[in-house]
Amino acid sequence: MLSVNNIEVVYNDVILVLRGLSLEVPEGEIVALLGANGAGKSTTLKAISGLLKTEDGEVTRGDITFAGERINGIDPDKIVRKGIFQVMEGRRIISDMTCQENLRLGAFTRRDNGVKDDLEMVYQYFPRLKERTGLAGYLSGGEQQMLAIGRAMMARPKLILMDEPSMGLSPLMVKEVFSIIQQINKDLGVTILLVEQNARMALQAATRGYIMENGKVVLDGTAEELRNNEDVKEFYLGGGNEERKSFKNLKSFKRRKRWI
Amino acid sequence: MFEARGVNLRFGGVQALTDVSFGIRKGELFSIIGPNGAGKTSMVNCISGRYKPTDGKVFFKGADVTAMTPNHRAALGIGRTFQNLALFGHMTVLDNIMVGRHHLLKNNFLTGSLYWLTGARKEELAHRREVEEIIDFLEIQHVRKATAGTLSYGLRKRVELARAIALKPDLILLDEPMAGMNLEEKEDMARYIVDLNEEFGMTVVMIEHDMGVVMDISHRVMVLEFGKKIAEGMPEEVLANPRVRRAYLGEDDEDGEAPSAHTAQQKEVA
Amino acid sequence: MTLLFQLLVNGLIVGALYGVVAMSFVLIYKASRIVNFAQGEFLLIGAWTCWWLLTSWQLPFWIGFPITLVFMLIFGVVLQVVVLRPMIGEPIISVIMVTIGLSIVFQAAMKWMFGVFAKPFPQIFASPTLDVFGLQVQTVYVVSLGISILIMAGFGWFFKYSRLGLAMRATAFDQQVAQSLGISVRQMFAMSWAISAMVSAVAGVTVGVVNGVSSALSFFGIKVFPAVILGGLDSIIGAVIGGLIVGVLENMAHYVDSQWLNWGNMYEIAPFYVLIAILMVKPYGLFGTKDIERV
Amino acid sequence: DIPVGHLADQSGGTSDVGVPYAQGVSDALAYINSKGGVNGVKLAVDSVDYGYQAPRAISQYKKWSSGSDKIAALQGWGTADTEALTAFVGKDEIPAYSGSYSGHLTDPTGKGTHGSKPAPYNFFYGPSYSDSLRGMLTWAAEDWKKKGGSGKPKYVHMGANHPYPNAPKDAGEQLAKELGFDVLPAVQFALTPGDYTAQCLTLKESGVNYAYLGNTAGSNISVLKACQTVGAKVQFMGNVWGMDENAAKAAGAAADGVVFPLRTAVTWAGSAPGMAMMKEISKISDAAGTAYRPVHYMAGVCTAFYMKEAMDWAAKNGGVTGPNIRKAMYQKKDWVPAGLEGVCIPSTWTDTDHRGMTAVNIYRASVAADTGASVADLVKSGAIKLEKISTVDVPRKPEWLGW
Amino acid sequence: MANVSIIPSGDFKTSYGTDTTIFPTVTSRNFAILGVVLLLACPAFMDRYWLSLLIQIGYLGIAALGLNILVGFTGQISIGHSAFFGFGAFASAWLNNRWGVPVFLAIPLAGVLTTGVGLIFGMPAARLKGLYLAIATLAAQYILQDFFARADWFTGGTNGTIAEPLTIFGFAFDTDERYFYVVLVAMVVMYILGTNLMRTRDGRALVAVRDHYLSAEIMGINLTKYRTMSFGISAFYAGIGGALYAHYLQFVSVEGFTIVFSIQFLGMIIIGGLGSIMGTLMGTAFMVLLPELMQAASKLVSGTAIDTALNLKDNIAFLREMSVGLVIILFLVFEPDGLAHRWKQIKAYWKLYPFSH
Ligand SMILES: Nc1ncnc2c1ncn2[C@@H]1O[C@H](COP(=O)(O)OP(=O)(O)OP(=O)(O)O)[C@@H](O)[C@H]1O
Ligand SMILES: Nc1ncnc2c1ncn2[C@@H]1O[C@H](COP(=O)(O)OP(=O)(O)OP(=O)(O)O)[C@@H](O)[C@H]1O
Ligand SMILES: CC(C)C[C@H](N)C(=O)O
Ligand SMILES: [Mg+2]
Ligand SMILES: [Mg+2]
Repeated sequence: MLSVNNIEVVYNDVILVLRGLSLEVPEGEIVALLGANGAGKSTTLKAISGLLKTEDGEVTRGDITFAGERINGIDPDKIVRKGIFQVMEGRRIISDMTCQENLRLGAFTRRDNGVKDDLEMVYQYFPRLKERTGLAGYLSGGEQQMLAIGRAMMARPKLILMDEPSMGLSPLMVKEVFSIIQQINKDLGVTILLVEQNARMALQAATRGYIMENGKVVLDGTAEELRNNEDVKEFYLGGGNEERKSFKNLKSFKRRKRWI
Repeated sequence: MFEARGVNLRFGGVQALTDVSFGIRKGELFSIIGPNGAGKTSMVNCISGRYKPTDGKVFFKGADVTAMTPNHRAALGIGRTFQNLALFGHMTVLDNIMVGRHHLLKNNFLTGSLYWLTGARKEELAHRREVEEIIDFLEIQHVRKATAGTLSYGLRKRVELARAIALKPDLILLDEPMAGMNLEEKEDMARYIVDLNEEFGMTVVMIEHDMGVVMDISHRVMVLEFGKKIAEGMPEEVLANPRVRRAYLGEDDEDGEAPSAHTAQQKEVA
Repeated sequence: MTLLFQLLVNGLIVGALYGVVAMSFVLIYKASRIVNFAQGEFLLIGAWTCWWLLTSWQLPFWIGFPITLVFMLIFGVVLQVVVLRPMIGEPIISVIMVTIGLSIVFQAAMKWMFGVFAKPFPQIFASPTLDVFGLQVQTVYVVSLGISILIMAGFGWFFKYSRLGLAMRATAFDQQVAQSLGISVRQMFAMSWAISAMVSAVAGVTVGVVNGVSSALSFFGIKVFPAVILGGLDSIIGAVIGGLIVGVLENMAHYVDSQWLNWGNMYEIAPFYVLIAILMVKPYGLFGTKDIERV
Repeated sequence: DIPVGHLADQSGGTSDVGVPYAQGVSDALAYINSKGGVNGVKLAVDSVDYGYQAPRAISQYKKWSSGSDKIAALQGWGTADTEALTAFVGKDEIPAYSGSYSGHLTDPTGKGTHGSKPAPYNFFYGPSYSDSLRGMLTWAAEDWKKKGGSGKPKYVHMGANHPYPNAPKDAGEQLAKELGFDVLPAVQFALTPGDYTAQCLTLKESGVNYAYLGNTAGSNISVLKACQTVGAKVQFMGNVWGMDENAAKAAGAAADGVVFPLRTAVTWAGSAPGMAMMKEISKISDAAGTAYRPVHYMAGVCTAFYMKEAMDWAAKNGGVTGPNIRKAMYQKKDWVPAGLEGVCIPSTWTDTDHRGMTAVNIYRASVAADTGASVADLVKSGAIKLEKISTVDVPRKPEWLGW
Repeated sequence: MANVSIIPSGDFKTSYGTDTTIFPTVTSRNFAILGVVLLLACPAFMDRYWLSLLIQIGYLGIAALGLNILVGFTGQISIGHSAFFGFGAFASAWLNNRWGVPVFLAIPLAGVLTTGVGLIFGMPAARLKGLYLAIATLAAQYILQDFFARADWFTGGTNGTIAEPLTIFGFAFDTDERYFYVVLVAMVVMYILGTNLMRTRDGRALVAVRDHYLSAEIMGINLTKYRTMSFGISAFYAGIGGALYAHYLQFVSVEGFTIVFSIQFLGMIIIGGLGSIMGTLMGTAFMVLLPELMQAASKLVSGTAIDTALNLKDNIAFLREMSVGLVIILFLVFEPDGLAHRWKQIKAYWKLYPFSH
């Protein structure tokens, strides 16, 4: 459904961030994209959704196709209309509007009459949002995250790009969010490209995974394969063969895996 | 070191905190956990002075600081990081951290302008040296001169921590320092926090959702739910509390498993 | 006493006009956070266009005026597409500076095309003045008052309830987010500029009919700043109320001045003193939304 | 060549009167060149639109006043720039002819009793703002008597709190008191058009009989219209720059009856021996010869020609230099540039008194209701008429020098 | 590794001292010194016209730097800068005329007086933000303008006031050739002071307030103090600039200090680059030279075939005005971050040349 072929991304005409990145997102699947801070995960998503443009970034090489159509260089709003919706990193809700207005905006591109029902559906997933009638800016961090995901559901896209949806959520909510992600995927048939730091959860929910480092994909495979990969175990899932190390005792030494 | 007595906080119709009292001992690593919207950040805001409790009092180092502005509290020795990044986006990383030194520096707009004549240069350089130490400590040398706004999320969090450390606070408040980090990075971060606490002797208050980290490194934990304190104590004690497990970790009571952070995370997704 | 009363009525009538111009400011601001320094020139362009249609083409007002409005709509879109579109995503202050540049260009262009002399409108209404509570008032003021109340009510609804209105507000809040929601920032901007240009033209024609058209008419653009701020930058209703307040204030200040103080230009300055006083109490104007201060 | 600098406001805030005046100056200078220039030497005129922005005028002046082709004389315009340049032209010895008629520019020695500073190289053609107002007040006092008004007539000064409208304020109010007016506190209104109903309502309320309008045409129109609307019956007296054919057209019936001083002996519609040459000059920029020229155009022509004649004399008496031109200005008494007889009004400058003219020709605008047609047609059809109603010889009192 | 900074590649710093100099590299410092030396020689070969433009760039540049500290560095928009500029002009003239303060002292004192006024009108900054604050400064503009026209004792009312030329030990700086040096010295000093300010504690605090005032406050920065102080500093610069202007023209009239002038100041710093000290100077030069350039261009056109073909005649003035506006617009469309930004990119390009990525 979505394929990214060997793209290069440059910010401000000088900073090269992605160096020949490729990945595939097959229809109907959940694909996880993992990687260290600054590896370029968010940049990849922005390259797909076209939002790169708004940050002085540019895809300088390679191409991105969605449903057989080349979409690099297209304006972000048109890409949304083609069915790709990004849940941006850091929630990015519209803080001077109410929850409901935020959700209604999620459905901006839709013309059908299902908006009202979907609103109810979102409230069912996140009952909290219905209770908060004030401005969204005053919501707690986690509540804002729920709103951001709810907004994506309202758009009913073909493909959702999620940038760290579990960030800042309580364990309970993380579970809920992941189950919702899987539900969306299953019930609504939405394909999902998921950027996550919570590798454990991500690889459980996903069917495939990519691990990137320094702007390149360094490892990929089915979720199963990745879960069983020793390096992934050690550096992303915590605790390879032995018992998980306590955070407390990591003190004096420092490990760092570089994949290249 | 710090004490909250009957803190209430209300925003219009929302009761963010209800009668919360607790104390933090010197040298402690104190964690606050709780579901989203429980009022954790609000509590930290009451400590740092961003919010004034509608009711109740907060004490720091024995003095009532309830009415004190945030900038004065900073000078008294309270530093913090933010849940939603709050760096000075257009400044370099170095300058961001130097801002942390604000209350330790003496030069002002007059002496600063006359740089060479008034000792401002000497002072700036002396502090620069200390800042560089913090930079080394957090291993962010390579982005020292980069503009903070262009860094990736994880690095920004680290710069924020550096900035808070630069204040030389006695009490440092960390609002979800590990959100958005992968395991490896969490490990680094945990190491920094433990070092801060043990080697620099800072008292740490941390909000964190990763139970693994919370359990492993904190000395005491407080749990908030709907603005009320529902538990406080040693990590194991708190985790054993069924109410906490239900409300926060989402476990069923009948689930007879031994209380452990990882089980919570490892549980199959429904 | 009658003087005071008449001044009050006059203040309300002129204030309504300020309100209309203020409203067209707010429209652009609400969609793009841009303060349009070329707003005064919009008035001017609208006034000249209508004047030209009425004098050179001898069209009756009831045809010439709607054509003017349509023209202004198109003008707003074209302006946005040609000049402001490339600026999307750039720092707001740079865009504000562009509007200053635009005002320089339009000012000169209008003088070039229509000359530097004030030109009168042909007589439009059968009776040029009406009696409002004992005060003789230009008919056109009363008519524009009616039009502006309609426009105002329309926008109030638009921004609160309509899908496009929401989208416009979202765009103003954060262009990147808006785009990620599938909102075409370009369309939103084009729309807001178009409507704003059109609303300005109503005010422009009104002032033109009263005083004759000349380049100096664009001064209205800056004169309504206090009204916009008083009401709260992003509030349509606020803009209108702010306009009314400034109108009344000017007249009251003039009254106080002429009766007791004799300082001369309280008329112009008093609104600014009051503005500061009100802002100190209500930092976001009377109806403006507060910034969210949450960390 | 004789370099001459010409500062004009064609695009700035006073362009409504600046354009015709500058056109007059330009045409006149071009005409002079077409007739062989000054004593056979052509004028090299550099016309610059400075948009009524003093700093631009100053840097332009610096350009002109330095180097080998330093200008011999300057044709200037506004109050701010003229005042800012006063010290410079004095030092550089460059005669500056301006469109600003402030009283204190008339004091070449700085000995005036009202604190004026010396302005030895400043000249203008026409009565000063103060003298114009004195003339109109004198007329008003008689008018009041003639009309059989009872009691003390009420006078008020109106205008923006700016150097230009304020220039004659004190002088006017002082004389008004002496003439037996009841002088009310000044009423202010901005230099831009706007709604001045409030001002008119108070005029009406306080029963003002005579009001001086100190602003330029644009804002005066607003006042006239507003006062007409609210029915304030006031005899308005305009400033030289405050009323003209264009303003009368724009204000329509509201301008009916306004009096104002005219700097030339006739208007474009009038006839005088000098009008022939005036029309020739006009053809420079209007080959068809159909344009109607407003009063400011003619004032511009006269100003340029006084300079030209002074240059003629200078050329024969030591060369066309600043000091010589200045000296030339003092050579004749009650003179009119050759060829413009009956148009320009005889003027006299001396090295102690730059009040070139103290005779004030007062005109009244009469305007019919509908002013839709072009100015030329309106004047032709008589819908707009400027009628002379009086000439007042303002005494050349020494204590009024520079005030 | 510890001291390698990533900005000036190829120029390694060996101490924190050399890493905090005004000029990032030795070459750039040498260029700046060379520039000043060249400027010192200007009066020898430039005519008064060019000198007067340079003088204007000088005093306007000083005032504009103040505005940039307020707008660019602290993030508080002001549309009343020309009023402070005017206040400085009047204050200096008044100090000299009324109290006999020698001009070379009156100029800095005028700066101090203006600072006071700036602090008063900066008080709303304690509560107002963004455009609300901007409009409060608009109020300052009108209130001060009104004050100028009214305060006879201070400004000479609407007649204006004379300002004596600057004299030091009987040597009068009353020609452009001489005054040029006064302005040059003042400008260099004020720019160095400004640069120093911005790289020390209070300067950083100002920028912190701009970028994120909530966290700035938590970092121990007193928001009210710095917001207001920024107005004070900006007014100081405006006052010095205004005073220099007064003694250059030797006459101050209330007419000049209008909102249009304030907007021009804004134009200078936006075009130069907000938050850039050298950009301020570039922007000032741009705004001063642009109309002159257009004037020259329109001179060239007038009388040529184009002129007659299009029948421009007197309309050339309008075309010129339009092109001034157009150049500003085009400039911003292509370089919305200002001249300083472009300059940086050019430098970055050459540093990395030929490997631009
Ligand atoms: N607007 C920008 N301008 C310049 N550089 C940028 C910009 N945005 C991102 N970068 C750089 O691109 C690199 C990749 O950033 P990106 O945000 O894609 O990382 P990430 O993988 O999402 O990291 P994280 O897990 O921390 O969110 C980083 O080094 C960052 O500094
Ligand atoms: N300034 C404010 N105005 C109004 N309501 C607020 C404000 N700040 C917080 N709240 C409300 O108070 C409640 C507690 O918020 P808080 O941010 O403290 O939660 P939290 O425990 O930090 O949650 P999370 O883990 O999601 O960050 C939330 O419901 C939020 O909507
Ligand atoms: C208004 C103008 C025609 C001239 C006037 N003297 C002035 O101030 O500038
Ligand atoms: Mg990211
Ligand atoms: Mg929180």
